Formats: sequence, structure tokens, C-alpha cells
Amino acid sequence: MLSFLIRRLLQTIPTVLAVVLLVFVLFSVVPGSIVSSMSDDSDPQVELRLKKQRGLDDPVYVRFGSYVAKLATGDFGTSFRTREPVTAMIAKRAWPTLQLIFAAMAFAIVIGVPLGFIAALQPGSIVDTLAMVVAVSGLSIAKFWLGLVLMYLFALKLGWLPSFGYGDGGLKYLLLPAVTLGVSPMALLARTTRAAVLEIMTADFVRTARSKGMSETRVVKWHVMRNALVLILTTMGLQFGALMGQAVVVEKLFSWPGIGSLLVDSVLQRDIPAVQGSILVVVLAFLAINLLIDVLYGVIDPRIRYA
Amino acid sequence: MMFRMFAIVAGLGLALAATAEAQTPRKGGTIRMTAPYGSSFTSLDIHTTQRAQDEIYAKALHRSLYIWNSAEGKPVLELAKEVTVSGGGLVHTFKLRDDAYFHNGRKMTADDIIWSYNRIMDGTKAYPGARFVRVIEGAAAVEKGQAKEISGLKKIDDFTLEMKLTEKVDPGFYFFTALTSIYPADEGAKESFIQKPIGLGPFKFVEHVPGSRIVLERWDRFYKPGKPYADKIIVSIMGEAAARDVAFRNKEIDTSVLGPAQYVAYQADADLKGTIVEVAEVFTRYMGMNPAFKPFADKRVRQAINYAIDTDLIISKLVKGKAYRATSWLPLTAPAYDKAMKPYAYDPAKAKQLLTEAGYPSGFEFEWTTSQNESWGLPIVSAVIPMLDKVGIKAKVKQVETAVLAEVVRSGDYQAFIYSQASGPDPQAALKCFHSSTPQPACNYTNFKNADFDKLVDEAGQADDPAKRVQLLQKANALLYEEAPVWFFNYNKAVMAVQPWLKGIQLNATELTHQNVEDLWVDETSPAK
Amino acid sequence: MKLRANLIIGGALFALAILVGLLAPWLAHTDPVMDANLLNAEEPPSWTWWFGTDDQGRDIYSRVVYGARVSLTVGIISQLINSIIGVALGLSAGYWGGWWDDVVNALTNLMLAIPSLIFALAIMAVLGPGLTSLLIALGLTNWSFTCRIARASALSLRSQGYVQAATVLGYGDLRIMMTQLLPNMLGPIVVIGTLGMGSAVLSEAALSFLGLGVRPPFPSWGSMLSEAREQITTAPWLSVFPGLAIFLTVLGLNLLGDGLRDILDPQSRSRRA
Amino acid sequence: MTGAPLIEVEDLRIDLDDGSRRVAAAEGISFRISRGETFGLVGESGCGKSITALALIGLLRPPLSIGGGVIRFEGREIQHLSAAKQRDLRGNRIAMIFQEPMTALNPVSPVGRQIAEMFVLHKGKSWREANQLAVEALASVRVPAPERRVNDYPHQLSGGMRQRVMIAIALACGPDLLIADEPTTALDVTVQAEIIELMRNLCAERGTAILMISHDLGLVANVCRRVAVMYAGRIVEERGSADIFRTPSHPYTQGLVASLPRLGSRAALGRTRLKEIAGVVPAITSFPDGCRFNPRCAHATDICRTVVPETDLLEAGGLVRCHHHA
Repeated sequence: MLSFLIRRLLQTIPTVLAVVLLVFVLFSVVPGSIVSSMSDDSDPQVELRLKKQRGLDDPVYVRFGSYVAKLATGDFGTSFRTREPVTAMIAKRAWPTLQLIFAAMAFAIVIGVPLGFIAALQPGSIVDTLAMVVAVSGLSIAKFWLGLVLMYLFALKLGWLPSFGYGDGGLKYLLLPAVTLGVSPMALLARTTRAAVLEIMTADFVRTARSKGMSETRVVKWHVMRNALVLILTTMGLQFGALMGQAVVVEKLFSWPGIGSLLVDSVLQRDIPAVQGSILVVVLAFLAINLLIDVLYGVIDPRIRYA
Repeated sequence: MMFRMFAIVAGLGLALAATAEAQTPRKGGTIRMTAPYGSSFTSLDIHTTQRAQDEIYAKALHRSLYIWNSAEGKPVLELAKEVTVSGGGLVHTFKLRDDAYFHNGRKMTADDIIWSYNRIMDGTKAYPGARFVRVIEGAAAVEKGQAKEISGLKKIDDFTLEMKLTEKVDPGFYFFTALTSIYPADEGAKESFIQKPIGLGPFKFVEHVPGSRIVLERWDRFYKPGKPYADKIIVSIMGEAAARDVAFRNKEIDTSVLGPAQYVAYQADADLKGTIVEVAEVFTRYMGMNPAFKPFADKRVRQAINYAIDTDLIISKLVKGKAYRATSWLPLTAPAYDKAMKPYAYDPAKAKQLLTEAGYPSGFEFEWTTSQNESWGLPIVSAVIPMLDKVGIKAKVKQVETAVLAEVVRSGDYQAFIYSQASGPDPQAALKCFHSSTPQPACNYTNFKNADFDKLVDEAGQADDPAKRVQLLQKANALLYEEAPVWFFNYNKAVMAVQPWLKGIQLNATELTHQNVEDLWVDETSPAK
Repeated sequence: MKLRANLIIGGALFALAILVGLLAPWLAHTDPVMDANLLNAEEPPSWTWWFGTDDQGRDIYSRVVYGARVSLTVGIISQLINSIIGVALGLSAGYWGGWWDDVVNALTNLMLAIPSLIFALAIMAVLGPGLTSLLIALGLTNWSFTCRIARASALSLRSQGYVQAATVLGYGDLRIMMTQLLPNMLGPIVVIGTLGMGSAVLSEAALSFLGLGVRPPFPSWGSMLSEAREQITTAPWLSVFPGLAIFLTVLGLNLLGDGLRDILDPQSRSRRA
Repeated sequence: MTGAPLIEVEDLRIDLDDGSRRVAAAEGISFRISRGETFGLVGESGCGKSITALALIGLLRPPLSIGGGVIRFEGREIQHLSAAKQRDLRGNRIAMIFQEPMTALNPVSPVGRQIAEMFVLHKGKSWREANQLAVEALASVRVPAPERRVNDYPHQLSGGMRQRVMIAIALACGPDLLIADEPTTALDVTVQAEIIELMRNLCAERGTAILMISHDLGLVANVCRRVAVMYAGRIVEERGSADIFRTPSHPYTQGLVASLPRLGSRAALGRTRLKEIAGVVPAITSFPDGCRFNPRCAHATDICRTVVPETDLLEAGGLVRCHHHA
């Protein structure tokens, strides 16, 4: 197990390096002088000194080298905009984003998986059709639009939930953004679960289970669920990536203080170290989650061995 | 100096101010303000950031030597009790407050001001406030690393400070923004300062959730007796106007900045109508034309553009009346604004004629660089395009982000652009932007060069008689109108919605969201605890 | 039976969107860009203005009709780029194997590691807003799935008799790939492509919301929706119609993709994420 | 054959609904099995023997359903019992072993648990007790080190071991009838004999009747006392297994027997090739009229092509469905 983990970690290194390179190259060609994002001041001497101080006059490969060297020590550089270490900025944003993403995923699982199960147990029924209509619709709606409608409905018209912000970090602030973000993975999970369950329901071992005299509920509980989990987990793993992308939109809409809104802000204000840092952290988080899911595979499916 | 009532106040705003006057301010409660310009604060080190967004919280946390007085429409002394001018108007001697305490309990002295200004001039950091402090003699030398301390600042005693300027200006206009806030000399140098800033303001720092909000609580040893009123201030970051709208209607926030669409909606809503507060801000919106682009080199073409656009229609319909028609450069609130001046009329025939005279009878095509901004960006451009089309001028849109636009404007890499630029509060400084000695990247974005104009502005700068100065500036402003380096679009009307329980809102023409929070208070109908 | 309903409804919605886009000049009442008349600003829907007018007095119906052109162009072209990249890389990697396969695999892993919307956001930030940038940004960031499928089928097809026969007959690699391999993997790739178009239309809307969308004055549904969001409480028709257009088109594409999958790629029903 | 039969199938018909019409996948199926008896059902794949078994245990799933006839278990009709009542029988009184032991076991559940489920379901045991019983059950099917093996997952066991686990599951509750559907087809030849032997011994000990389903007439005849031969959804012959070898009556059975390598007869046959039946089994949707074997039958006449043959009683005992049986 440990050796598997280490091997998997080693495998991600080239990917991480490639992402670093990509992000670095992408933003080396960004238009607009870097210093101008720091100051309106046009004193050319100051600009020159700043560039020198930050090593922006060095050749690209030197800059890349020192960037990677710093990264290795966990230093993402200093923000052009806030002059804070990017590492610190991201650290403060990490928890809200994690909260949001996991809450969205929890919503997706709690609604999507049972929905898929119910649909699969009565394929072709009205329940099935309805569930799948909900699922396809959930995939087809623009997220910020959905968020606005939810905000309008639950905050303004019904007054049940606050419409924005992180507040004191309480659950009620989390609900609307998490639901908005969770709708597409919910829809996908419902579909995947349905397909997985339908497939598993035709498996031989399910027939064996029935031949034992088990009720359908028990068949599902004892034999189908765990097998479906493997497929559901795969979907989840891939969805985390999309979730982090969508979080950018949802965080901006709900004034949620996460990495997504930091990223958008930094992009719009040309704060390149912060952009690079945020993207890298998102990628690292995504890789970590997928590693976690690989480990979970082994817990769920004994056939997978970490040799 | 001659002063004019700065704020052009809507009746409602006045009424609100009047009721505020009549009641006794209540102590306690929480003020919930919003920071509407983006989804974060830039920094807790207010010296590093010039965004209007950051100054919203800084008004509660920090104090500068001067402060903007909205009622008088000018900066007034804040950390000093009096100032005497000598040395031909260049030497200012400040008698400082001896009752101003930093939030760590230490009393402010002249050393703190000297330390803060020296910090701002650190050339390796490029603090944006440097452009203000640079007016002090010897400051530029510090910035260039040629001196350790600003030679023009002298501590006479703990509470007396002498400041020698490089030119004859009113230092109030230079030292009232948060960019020149006074930090405690000892604490400000520490690493921890940026995590937990300490200032002289009426509220002290409690917490900052980056991207979400800043919470501040009352500083009991604030130097104005009985103030501040509220126990707590929460400044929530809400860049998304639609979300802000919902939150305001939902009574989750006490103030919200309104865009044109919401301005109309709130006016039409009986419940919300009373919450509107508006003021003419010292920003001029315009389309800048590059004289290096051949058609725009001709004054007649630039005038033709001003004639071809139905500016009033755009303001009333698209900007929803949330702006004042621009006549020339100086805004309505400027002391040198000339009420007698009339804006360019909407006259396509005249425009066509001018174009023909200039040698473009069938028009021409140009590229128009714009941001997405709803008040002075894309929507306006989209509305203008068909109007220009009618006189044969084809405009091609080039959309960029605001940050890029700022860069484009400074570098002169455009044929035309649409922008919003500060045109106050100091009219002299505002017009100086069109002086041929002002480099393009500084603020002469249209690279305007006119010897007559230079002369008028220079004379105004030398004039000791305020009336004379105003007269010269008016002339310069009229010359700008005639030369039409830009399409004069509008002066911003800042509009904020304020919940009925929040009292004491000031009509700040420099930026409506910047409130001297010690004067704000909430009555018991506020839903916030 | 239900599967066929997918195909019919989905196909009909998508065909309708295409048709509207193609016939825009005949369907639209007014020019979507030049016919701004501030005197008619913000009229609610009526017989004259079917979908109402926007804050510049432009006919929303006409803008939605023309918006189909932009939005569908974004959806179709960007997904086409994705499909071509994915097939080219996946097919060649699966067929040739070796170091090239390793390179393609590494690239695919890289693409999978960066959430595509974030990647697109970064590219848009560099290129600046506009249709071309959008096509590039969305076209470069969503090919990994196609690539994986193409590679897997190329791998399994490579060893099949008829492909080997073609090799023996001395067919060139390119010819074998194009004539023997490609037709046999088209099914799943068309399915992924259809679904990808839907997500591209949604991504366009998301990027518009973030201020990095199509460059006006030409309307896209995403930019219309994004511009209208502030008036959701006061002038809902501004956002309802472009929102509906996006929803129905993407719904159509999703249903069509599902329907096609049932026909073209029955065995992989559950494998897709 | 004393007393009432354990299970009695009478004129059973199994329908296949292909969406637009119903066709009989099997019809006119009748047979009886007594307590402790071993009965074989033989036929090529697709002849309907497996769905007959599924009908007995109540596991037909759409598009298949019982279209008519009666199934009696201990004299009681069970084909229309409620789902819950059927479940009480299933596993408990009637158990079943499937062909492919790899896929018939849940890959993500330890084998011990899959056995223990039987005791929890039918004997009301707690999981703790059931796990203990599972160890015993594993021991009874001669799995070495059963205490360890209960925690193994199916993929960790060999094919033979897995089928032993299947037998342990099937026999866990001491059923009266064990349906074994091709129980050894997927196994190595060497293991096949062991498994068959084990199954037969255990059933004999417990007095459990066996319904053995296979395409292998030799194997079935070896295990079972009586054999029914199915062809294209009908039983064409039912005989004592010794008789069926000696005097196969239906032309199809004759073909089957002729295709078998016979022990002790190698000398006589010399090295001649085994005979094969010409032609292919027809698809369910295109069964020929009359006797369904007629297209492949060397003796077929006009009547065979038009009239469905009745089931005739043979003088030597047994049944046959042929117009021209010997």
C-alpha cells in the first residue's frame, strides 16, 4: 500500500512539472507590463528597479529555473497586487473552497446516487423517466443562471437562506452555493449510478443472490451497491476536476472567498504569481483527490491490488 | 479659495441628511457596508493599494493628515489642529493632535508621520502613494535611493511638523487619501502588521476573511468625543451586482452601490425609492482619440464625433439618467466649472458637414478599445456605433480587460478608447493632465499638446488670487471644449442605496462609498445585532 | 423505446437551433447590432417585440436568433477542434505506440489534471476576449476524452485481422488509420463530440459571466445572459430567452448524445463519466 | 418413486416477449422429480433447459415469463405464489448452482459472508453465528483451512474452490431440491469429476434431490437415474439413464448418443470419428412447424413437418415425442 502510494506520487511529478511549465509559459506571453499592475506610477526608474528586483529582466529559462526552485520549497512567489506571499493568500482561501467543493459533492451524492438507484430499479417507469429528465436538465443549465434563480428564490422570496458571502462560516451560508455547484455532478452521478446499477443488475452474482431467496432491496443493499460504487467513484473522481472549474463561477456569484474567486480576480488584474499559484494548487488538489480515489478503489474492490 | 457647494444633491439625499440631523445618534449596533468593486480587498497594507475598494475599509481603520469633507467639498485637517503657511506658500507647519491614539494604545507623534511618508517613498516597493508624497521636498531623492530620509519633513517637537513642498499647491489634496495613511512607526515595520493592521481610525481591526469580509470594532480612544457610534462595522465584499441587489432587498446589507439598471429599478420601486442617495463624482467619462491616427489629428473630425453622438439620449436611456452630461473636462462639482457652458448639441448634419470639410465625406473606419464596464465601456460603445454609422464613421470594437485598457491608455497603443478618469477634486491637477509637459503615461492619455492651453494652466498655477485662478482654469476648460480631444460623455453620478436605518451618510464627491464612518449610526430598526 | 424519444427530441431541438442560426437573416426582425434605438429600450415582450427589447432598445428575439450563430459556432467549431486533436493524437498513439504513445499519454494526463474551464480561463486571459480566442480556448482544452477513446480503439483494432491484412497489402499507415481504424471508432467519438458541444455552449456562458466571453457587439446567448443578470428582478425577459435558448440547445445536444450512444456505442453505456 | 413427487412440472410454457409479440421459448414441459432423486435435463445450448430451471426457482426476468402450466412443489402450486413466499422457498428449499463460479459470486464480498447470508436470510441467525456456520459449511465442501478461507474474496480462489463455495451456499440450508445448471462446464476436466462427486455425495447424505442440467449427456447419464432430453423448447425424450444409452428412441437422442465416446466401446468403434448431428439448432423466433427436429432429422416425413408429435409412453418405460419413434 505504502509503496503504491509512493509510486503514484512519483507518477504525478511529471504531470505537475508539465503544469508548472505550461502555466509559466502561458503567462510569460501575457500582454501588459507586469509592473503596471502594481502601480499607476510611471516613474521609469522605479519600474526598472522593480523589474530588476523581481528578476523580470532575466532570460525566461532563468526565471523558470528560479520559479521551480522556489516552488520546491513551497514558495509560490509574491503577489504583484497584494505584495503578500501567494502561498499565504492561497492558504487562507483553501478552506472555503474545500468546504464548498465537498459540500457540493455531498449534495451530488446524497441526491444523485439514490436518484440513480431508484431509476435503475424501475427502468422505463415514470419515476425513471422523471429522474433522468431532472438529470439531463441539470446538465444543460448555465450554472450562474441557476445560482441567480436559487438566490432569488430562497434568499429573497422565501427568506430562508442568506444570499451571499461566507458569513461566520455557518452552514446556512454554504447551502445555496453548494447546491448550485452540486447540480451537475448530481445529474452525472444519477446517470452513472443508473447505468451502473442497470448493468450490475444483469450480472450473474445478482442472479445468485436472488436464487438465495433475497428480496430485491437486500440484493441491492448487499450486492449491487458496493459494486456500483466502483463506477460511481470513477465518475466522482473525474467530476472533482469539473467542480473546481465551476467553483470559479459559483464563488464569484456568491461572493464566496475561495481559490476560484482569487483566481478570477488575479486573472482580471494580471496578478500573474497569484494566477500561477492558484492554478497549480487546483491541479495539485485534483491530483490528490484522484490519488485518494485510487486508494478508495482498493478499499471497495478487493480485486484491485497495489502491487 | 472660492467654494461652491460640492455635492449636487438629489432631493431625497437632502431629505435623508436632514432627518439624520434631527435625530440623536444612537450608540451601538452594527453597520454592514459593502465593497462592490471586485471580489477581494487587495491588501491590508493600505499603502500598497489605490483601489477605491480598499479605501472603504481604510476609512474606518486609518487616518491621514487630511480628510475629505463632503459638506465643504474639500480636504480639511484631520490629524493636525492647525496649519500655518510660510516661505512663499511652500512651507507648511502643522500643529498635530495630541489626542490621537493608535489601536495599540500608543499616542501618535510627528515621528509616525515622518516614518510613514518615508515608507511610502521606498523606491524598491513602488507604493502608489509616492506620487502624492513626492510633492514634499527631498522625497524624490529618497525614492531614488539617494537619501535615507525626506529632507523636507522636519520634526519641531512631538506635535509640531514642518513640511516643505516643491511647488505651490494645497497639500490637502495630496494627503487626504488612505494611500498616505499614518502608520505607527514601530508596529508598521513588523511582519505581523499586514496580518493585523493598526491605525488611528475610529474602528480597530478584528478579522479579515480574504475574499469575503473585514470586521472592525469600535476604538474607544478615538479622538472625536462621543464617536464612533456603532459597535461594529462589517465590510462585505460583493462584486456581483445581481447578488448585491438580492442581498440589499433581503436586508442583509446596509449599503449597496447601484448600476444604471438597478438605479432605474430602485427608483421605480416604492419600497426602495427612499433608499437612493446620489452625488456627482469627480470622474469624467470620455472617448479619447489618438492624434497620431490621421483622421483624429483634425479638430473638425473630433468635433464631428461630438456632434454625431446623441449623448443625452444615451445618458437618459442607457445610463438611465445615472450620469450628468459632460460639457467639457471639469466636472460639475469642480470649483472652476462654468455653468454658462453648453455641451455639444446632437447634430448629425453638422457632423457630416465637418467631416466633409475635413476631407472625409464618406467617413472612415477606426478601432475603438473598450473594457466591459457597463457605465463607460462596451454597452455605451455598442450604442454609439450605430450613431457614428449614420454619419459614415465605422467603429470596430476591440474589447479588453480593465487592467489591459489602463495599460493601453498609458502606452498610447490605440486609435480610440473609452475611459473614466478622475477630473478632481483639484481642478488644477485635473487640467494639468492636458498640459504638454505631462507625459502620456502620467495622465495625458490623449497626448494633448496646445501652447495656449499650457499657458493658461501655468498662469493658474502661479496665481495667488483664487478668483483669478478659477477664471484661468475656466478658460482652459473652454479651450478643451473647443479642441475636443475627446468625446465628452458624462460625469459620473454615483448612486448608493442605503437602508433607512443607516444614518449620517455623507455625499462624498470623490467616491461615494468612502464614508467617514465615525459619523454613521444605525437606529434600532436595523435587523443586525 | 425511450431511447428513441431521446434521439428524436434531442435531434429536433438541435436541428431547430441550427436552422434558426442558418436562417437568422430571414427570421430576425431587425439587425441585432445596428438597430439599437434607445427610444425603445427595455420594452417587455409584446406583439411588436416578441421577446422584448434590451437596455439599448435592440430586439431580443432578433438577438437570440442571431445569437444562435455565435453560440453554435462556438459549440460546433470548438468541439470539432477538440475531436480532431483527440482523434489525431489518440489514433496515432494507439496505432504507432512507442515513445509517441508515451508523449500523448503524458499530454492527456496533463489535460485531465487541469480543469478545462480553468484552462480555458487562463487561455482567454492571455488571448483576450473574442470569438477567435474563445474557439481556441475551448478547442484546446477538452480533447482528452476523445483522445483516450480513440487510443483505446486504435489499440484494440490494430491487432484485428483486417487491419493486419491491410498492412500486409502494403497500405500506408495514414491510409490504414483513415480507412480501417477511423470508421470503426467513429460511433463513440461522435457521441462524445455531441455532448462536448453542449458543454462548450455552457462554457461560453460561464466565461461570459466571468467577463471573458465573445466580443460584442455580436450577441452570443452566453453574453446576453451574462449582461442581463443584473436585471433578473426587474426585467426578467432579458435573461429568460437567452437562458432558455441555451438550456434547450444543450438539452437537445445531451439527449442527442445519449440517443446516439444507445445506437452507436451500446456497450459503453455505463463507462462514460 | 414412492409417494407424491417432490416437484412436478406440468405442461409448462415459457414466453419470450420481444416487444411486439410473444413466442414460446419452451412449451409442453412436464416432468417429476421425487425426493432424493437425481434427474437430468440435457440439450444443446438454447434449447430451453436453463430457463426451465429458472422458472422452477422463480427467477425468470422480463422478457421471459411463465406463459402457462403448473409447477407443484410438495403438491403445492408455486408458480403463482407471492414474491415473499417464493423467496422463502428459494435458497431454503430449492437451491441452485450456476455455471460460471467466477461471475456467479460477488467479486467484492468475502466468500464466507456470501455463505453466511443464507443463514441470516433463512435461519434467522445473527451475522456472528452465521459466519461460524459458514466456516463449517466451507469445511463440509472440503475446502482446506476454512477459517482462513472465509475471508477470501472469489478472485483469490481457484475455479474448483469457487464452485465448492457455490455448493456450500446452495446446500447451506439443506434444501430439498438442488438445481445444478452446468455446474462443471467452466472447470478443468480433472476438477469436474471431484466436484460432481462431492455434490452427489453431499446430496445423498442430506436426501437432497438433484436436477442436473447439462449439454453433456454422458455426464448427466453418469450422475442421474433419469434423464430428459430437450430440443428447441420441448422435451423430446425422458428415460432411465441406462435405457437412454442402450436404446435411444428419439432421432435427436440417437444422434446425441452416437456422438458420445463410449467407455469400453473404443475397440468396437476403432478410430472412426464421432458422429455429429447435421444442421443447427433453430432460433426461438423461427422454430419450424410440426416436430421441431424435422429439418435435421433423417427420418422426417410430411407429418413431421406439419403436426406436432404427442408424447408417447414407451413400453420399456419412459416418454418420447416423435411420430416415428422406435
